[in-house]
Amino acid sequence: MKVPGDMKVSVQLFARARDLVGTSPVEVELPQNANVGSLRRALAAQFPALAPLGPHLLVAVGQDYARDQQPLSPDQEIACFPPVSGG
Amino acid sequence: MKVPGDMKVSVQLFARARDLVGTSPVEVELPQNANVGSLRRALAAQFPALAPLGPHLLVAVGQDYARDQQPLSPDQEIACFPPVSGG
Amino acid sequence: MADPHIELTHQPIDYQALTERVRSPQAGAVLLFLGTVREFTSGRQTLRLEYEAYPPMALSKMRELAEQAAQRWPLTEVAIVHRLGLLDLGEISVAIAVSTPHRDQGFEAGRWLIDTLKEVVPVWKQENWSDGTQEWVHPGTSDTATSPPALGP
Amino acid sequence: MADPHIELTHQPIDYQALTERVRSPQAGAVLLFLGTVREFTSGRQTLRLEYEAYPPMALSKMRELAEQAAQRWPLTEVAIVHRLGLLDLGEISVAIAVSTPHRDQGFEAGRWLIDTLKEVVPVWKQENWSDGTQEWVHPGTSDTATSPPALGP
Repeated sequence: MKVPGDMKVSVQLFARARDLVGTSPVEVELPQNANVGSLRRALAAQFPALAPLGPHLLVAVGQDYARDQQPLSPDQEIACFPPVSGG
Repeated sequence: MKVPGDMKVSVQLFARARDLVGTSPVEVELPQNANVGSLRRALAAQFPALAPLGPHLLVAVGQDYARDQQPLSPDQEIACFPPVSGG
Repeated sequence: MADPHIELTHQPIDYQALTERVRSPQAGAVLLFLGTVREFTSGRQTLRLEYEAYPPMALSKMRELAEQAAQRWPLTEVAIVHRLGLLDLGEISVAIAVSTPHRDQGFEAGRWLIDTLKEVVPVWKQENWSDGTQEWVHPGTSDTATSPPALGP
Repeated sequence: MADPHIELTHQPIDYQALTERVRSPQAGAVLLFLGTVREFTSGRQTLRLEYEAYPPMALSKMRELAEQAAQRWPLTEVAIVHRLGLLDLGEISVAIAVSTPHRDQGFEAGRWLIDTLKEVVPVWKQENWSDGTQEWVHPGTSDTATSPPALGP
């Protein structure tokens, strides 16, 4: 059920997260006052293929790492990816 | 007094040790059965200019560091120099 | 410290140019670290590595690392470059160059920079194993092989 | 490990050639350390440094260090070059390059090599200070200024 005030965010996926989902970015519907934790739950529900990475996925908001408590707004740059392995 | 069996060794000097003495190599007369310790004493006696470096001078025999107890023979390559400062 | 040089590139890393950037008469030591593509890992043979980044965040984090290092150690200059795309064996994936007045500072800063880069900069590598499989390297996750070898019947 | 590359030279050190010597698909890390001529030491200004060696023993000790390092760490390759003669500010006096399977080994071996080189390799430097004095650097000895500035009456 679409509630007034719900928001849609675009989430960039990288590395194995993108490969499991098959595309990037993806759009995710979130309730009003959603935070990073809500985004995690919404991603898991909408893309069951992400299950193997579930607890390991990292979320970045505004190009910086974000904790689950951080609130989200639709205009932010959001990305979700597995643990990094550069170097 | 020259004793039969005395030996003469050539000692290469480096860095401030050579500058204090003014030349390199130098020849030093040593008693038979001399060791590195005898060489140190002979150098100090023959070249008082080395005094400022006296206790710090290092002796190398056969291109390796030598302790005072190491015996000397006239055919060895001998060098004497202050603490190193390369790098 | 002048502005740190921070770069992501798909071209081979010119580590000499990078080193020249950090050399300075104010420094007594230059430390250059290169990460290179190693053939064997725990007995498995790598053919190639492919590196992918989240570029704006990777650049931002690399710059943040350079600035944090400059707060912890008296860096004269610092430069960090990460390569992206397909890399052959022996190629350079990352180069970190720092100059410092004294060598202990350079060794400590260089070590901290590469260790921390590997923890926080959003870059990922995919193994291309000699058995034909590809596998994202995601530390802490379970077996991540994504393309098992096609075996005959 | 192949035969280590050990060299004393009066020419500028080509650290890129040195680094290429140690790069290898068997290595995941390359560590290059450069010692460079720093302008200021405890507030005193250097114009130039002059390096002198006892060449055969210096080469022998450098080789010994490379071999000892290869016993302590799994070095893939190692190369050590020391410059001799008069060096201007910013020039490279010593370059040490090591390649290793993993980076911690490279940092540890590189650090040990330069620390130990400075303790045991018979090379000496003479400061040419901006006040016109020259001074051999002989750690542990007392003030070693050899050419005090000529002062007017």
